[in-house]
Amino acid sequence: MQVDLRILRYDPERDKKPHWERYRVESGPMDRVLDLLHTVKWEQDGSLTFRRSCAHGVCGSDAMLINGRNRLACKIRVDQLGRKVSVAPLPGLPVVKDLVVDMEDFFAKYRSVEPFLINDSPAPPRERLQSQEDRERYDDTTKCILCAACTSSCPSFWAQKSYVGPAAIVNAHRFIFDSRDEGADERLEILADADGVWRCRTIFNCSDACPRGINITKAILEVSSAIVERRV
Amino acid sequence: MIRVSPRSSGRVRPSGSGLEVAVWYVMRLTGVGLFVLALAHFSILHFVFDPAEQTAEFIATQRWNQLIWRALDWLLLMMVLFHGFLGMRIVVVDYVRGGTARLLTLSFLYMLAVLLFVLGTVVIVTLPMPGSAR
Amino acid sequence: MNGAPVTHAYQALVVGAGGAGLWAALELARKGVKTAVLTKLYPSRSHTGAAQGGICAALGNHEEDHWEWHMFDTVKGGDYLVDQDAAEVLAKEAIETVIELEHMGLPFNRTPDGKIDQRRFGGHTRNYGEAPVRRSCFAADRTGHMILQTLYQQCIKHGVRFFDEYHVVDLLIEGGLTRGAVAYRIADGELHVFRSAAVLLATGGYGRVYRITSNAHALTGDGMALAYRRGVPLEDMEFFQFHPTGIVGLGILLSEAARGEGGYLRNADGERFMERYAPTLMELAPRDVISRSMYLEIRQGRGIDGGDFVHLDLTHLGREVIDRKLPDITEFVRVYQGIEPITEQVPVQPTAHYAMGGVPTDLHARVVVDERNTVLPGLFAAGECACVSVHGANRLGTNSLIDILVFGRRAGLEMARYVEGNELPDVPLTAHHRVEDELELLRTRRRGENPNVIRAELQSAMFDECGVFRTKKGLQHVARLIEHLKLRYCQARVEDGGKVFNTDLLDAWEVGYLLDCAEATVAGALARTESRGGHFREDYPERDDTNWLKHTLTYQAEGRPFLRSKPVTITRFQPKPRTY
Amino acid sequence: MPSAPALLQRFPRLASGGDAHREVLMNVLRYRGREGMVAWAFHRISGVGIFLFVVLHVIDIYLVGGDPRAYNELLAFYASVPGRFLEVLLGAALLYHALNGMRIIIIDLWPTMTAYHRQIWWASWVIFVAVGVPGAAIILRPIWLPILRGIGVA
Ligand SMILES: Cc1cc2nc3c(=O)[nH]c(=O)nc-3n(C[C@H](O)[C@H](O)[C@H](O)COP(=O)(O)OP(=O)(O)OC[C@H]3O[C@@H](n4cnc5c(N)ncnc54)[C@H](O)[C@@H]3O)c2cc1C
Ligand code: HEM
Ligand code: SF4
Ligand code: F3S
Ligand code: FES
Repeated sequence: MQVDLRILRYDPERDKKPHWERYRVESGPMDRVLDLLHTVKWEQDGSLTFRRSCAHGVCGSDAMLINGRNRLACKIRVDQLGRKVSVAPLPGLPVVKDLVVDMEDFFAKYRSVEPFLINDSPAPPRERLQSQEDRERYDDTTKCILCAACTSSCPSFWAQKSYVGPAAIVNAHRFIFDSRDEGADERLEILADADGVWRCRTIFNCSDACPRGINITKAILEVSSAIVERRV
Repeated sequence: MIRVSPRSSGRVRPSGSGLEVAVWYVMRLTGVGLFVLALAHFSILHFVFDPAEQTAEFIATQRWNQLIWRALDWLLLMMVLFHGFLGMRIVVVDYVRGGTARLLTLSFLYMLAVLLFVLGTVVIVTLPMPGSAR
Repeated sequence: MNGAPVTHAYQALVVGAGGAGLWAALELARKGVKTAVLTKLYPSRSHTGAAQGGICAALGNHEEDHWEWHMFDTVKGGDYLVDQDAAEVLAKEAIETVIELEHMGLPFNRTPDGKIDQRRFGGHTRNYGEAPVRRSCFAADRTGHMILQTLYQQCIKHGVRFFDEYHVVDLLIEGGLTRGAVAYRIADGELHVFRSAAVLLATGGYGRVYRITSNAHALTGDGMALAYRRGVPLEDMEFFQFHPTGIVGLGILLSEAARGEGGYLRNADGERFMERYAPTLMELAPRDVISRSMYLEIRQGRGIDGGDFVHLDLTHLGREVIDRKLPDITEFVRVYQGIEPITEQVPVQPTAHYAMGGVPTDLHARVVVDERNTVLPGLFAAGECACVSVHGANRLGTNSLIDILVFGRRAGLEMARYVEGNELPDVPLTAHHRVEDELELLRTRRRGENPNVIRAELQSAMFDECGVFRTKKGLQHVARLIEHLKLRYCQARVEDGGKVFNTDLLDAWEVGYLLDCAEATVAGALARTESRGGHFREDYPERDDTNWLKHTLTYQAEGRPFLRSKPVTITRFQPKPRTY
Repeated sequence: MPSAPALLQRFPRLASGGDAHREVLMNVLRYRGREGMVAWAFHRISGVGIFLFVVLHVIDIYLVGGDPRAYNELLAFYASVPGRFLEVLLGAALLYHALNGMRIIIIDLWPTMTAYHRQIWWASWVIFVAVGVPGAAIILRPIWLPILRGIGVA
């Protein structure tokens, strides 16, 4: 199948502004958008720039705006999109080159919520026990691959770049609701900030975009409920 | 603003405040209140009565003929003021950039809120009840 | 062109932020050593995150288990080419390592009484081969993801200094001493020289030399090639594991966990053909055995629809097991094949998966450069890019994750000890010139061949001639081709002449690594005239312990490979025929 | 209407990140958000709309006491045909905002409902139509009633 592929390109060393380029690409029946990008890069224009590594949706490198929605290029098949495919960098993040965006601030926000187990009591000689129900409690939010599809799809984030964003909240949630963790208070305090959970307007773009199918909005609301319960 | 820890340092100290929790809560409480009051208000004024009937005299003599109506409308006013202005604050903070511009807009907004509070309260309190001596 | 580079000084340098690199960095940070981690991807994108099935340790949470049994399975699984002192360390330290992972917060699945859950995995047995045992600790089918996340989180907690998206392009080894590394900052194309007393290579595997592979695009054998170019030998490179269940055409892995949970392999006749090849363990036989059996079925015309694949059958497991224990891989099947595994059988094909070989090290992850295990001071290696050798001729499932962690930790501890007693070495101001010139040429040469073509040719030839089955003729053909491709590579050019985020340049640069790794692999495979584990020579189908119970070491001299060998350490288990 | 990406292509300047406001606007227009995003956009627009009316409305009620004649003049406009259409619009905004506001509150209090937010959204539209259409009919009665009478139906 011939695909009409349009890519929003920008090379800071040459272009003043981002601009769309068109490519005609032959696509196989099970091809993914990543395959189209590779075809262009390897056969038509080597300067096309994008991140990718695992090629099967587990490393989070290639989140981008595809036909108007954030998705992983390696996880969306061309036949799910039709003959016209448009690809642009993740919205709301500074573009470095072509489809590559600057992730520094995104990871800084991740680090700001203390995304690590806090448990200062002495560890037992064997594993800490955890019931299957307690383990299930935070299962959903352990799946995050830090691809930024969620944060960069959030209209609140577009408007307020200081918003900590859904990805960071997801990763805070993963620890707040882990029965082994003792740092929930600290994290809830951080997320009670004006740029914390309150910026969420339950828009659900994040949940719709998450390639891991995490119910992000639910996680955010569970965190805000926890803050409210603590405060009121 | 959430303080972002330096590139790879460990824990950051929390800098949260209770204000946003309160705002969030008030938005929801007044939201529920408004669901009843505002919808009722709109229904009364459009379905029970027709706008054409509601002259100044009508309001003075019929709609506000009992204390309870005035009290309810004042409650509605308070809810709307809190809800509406906190809501607008959200919108302004989202879209008005720059410290000064935002400060000015918000100040204007809060002054408007006070003005509306005064106007609304004055009219509800001072409009003579029917039958009361002028 | 050669300007002054940006220089940094760190006591220790970790190249690679997968499981091996991260645990080493964590250990160094705990010891207060000033450490930098260089990684060409963000740490959370490392391929450790793709590991699905599990990590083994003889915890015995479900049934009796002992580290000796684990050690035996490892040795036998590796077709007795395993260094048994290393296997002993692995099996013993596996237990404390997994417990520590749990203490760090890793969200393992749990047994009803709250302990770490364990499942069966290929080649892991009770009482020296009697029957499968539940030894693989897991977190659904995303164990590697959880390991990577947990270690990255701990590194953040301990303030480890990361240099994300810095591509290491050269090692500084001079006068028999390691002095640091040169890295290319991807964001702006600037070269950075890192001076350091101790350098750890933890750059993962090189599966991308094969056309069909479960490995990430980033797995191009960087660490191995860099060491190889600097005179360090590569050990046992001819042993490359093909995983039986890759998605047809794409190579995306469907974890052995699918069979650990009870999945079957069926041929065109619907027969569970493993009955004929491994009557005891059936689908849970080691991977080399299953991959070969699949190809034998295919050759005998029992591939599905006459094609080169067979079926993985999960339909009898039921929705509950599939959705709860194998959620990710069933999603892969749905997304990438458009098949519903609860009701339909899944077409699978062997996929290039894991490098048993790599940079030779001793038990403390120190790189050794000859058959007498002479240490190269300051250079360390751990993870898939290293060869300790715990996997011998064939790695058992779940043994890699435990390998990268056990030896990643040992590397960190040993590096901390090493930098204590050693000054920061000097680095000449011109240290980066060689690699800078090469990169410049590749970037600015006026005309030349597209390196992507070279890579594609290499990958196809390797898959066809140096894959599951090998012959002298085929190997000679690839060896000649590689020589030829190397010449062409010297004349290649990239299209993107820019400095900012030039992935065109780096992809091309990685083709150079692949060529070196392929060269060593083929050299070893040609020399080894026997069949053992992952290396199967059709012209020498038997294992030959008299001549070949030894490791190969491949060196590069004047651009060509040459071989030496090194004895295998045997302690507890004498070589025996390997049946399952 | 041309799709947002097509617009971007025609006016490349829109796509550039130079101006923060334009960028926010373009993201909102360009992103093909689903029910949740549409719900939010309507909620915000209706909220601001109602807010503007409330400002006007408090002032006009003040006039009941302050300047009844001015109030009555304004009322004449409210009761006029264009005025009634605006009231329908106001009612629609209020009804939508109220229903969607309740949707948000329900989800807030009971995060499990996030899994069904689309269903709640469509349900709220059912209520919107069921309540809104008769409501609009009542408000617009002075417009259609004379017509019906004119053709002799009523
Ligand atoms: C699909 C799949 C499933 C697997 N499942 C299992 C399993 O269930 N159980 C098991 O035990 N094993 C499994 N394995 C094997 C195991 O996951 C890997 O062998 C192991 O994760 C390798 O870890 P590592 O730390 O050595 O390297 P990796 O995790 O691959 O990390 C390599 C690191 O090096 C960096 N790097 C590379 N080159 C450079 C350079 N030039 N400059 C700077 N940085 C560089 C990369 O950025 C990356 O951070 C699986 C492997 C695959 C492919
Ligand atoms: C009728 C019942 C009403 C309900 C149930 C309701 C509910 C809500 C809720 C829950 C929110 C918060 C949305 C969020 O946090 O994402 C909100 C926001 C808002 N409301 Fe209301 N509201 C009602 C009436 C009103 C009225 C009468 C006004 C006008 C004065 C108003 C103006 C606003 C504004 C401006 C916002 C902010 C919009 C935004 O954040 O995008 N609402 N409403
Ligand atoms: S929550 Fe989902 S969308 Fe967001 S970063 Fe994690 S995986 Fe990506
Ligand atoms: S899109 Fe944004 S507003 Fe909330 S629900 Fe998701 S974070
Ligand atoms: S390349 Fe790893 S997620 Fe797409």
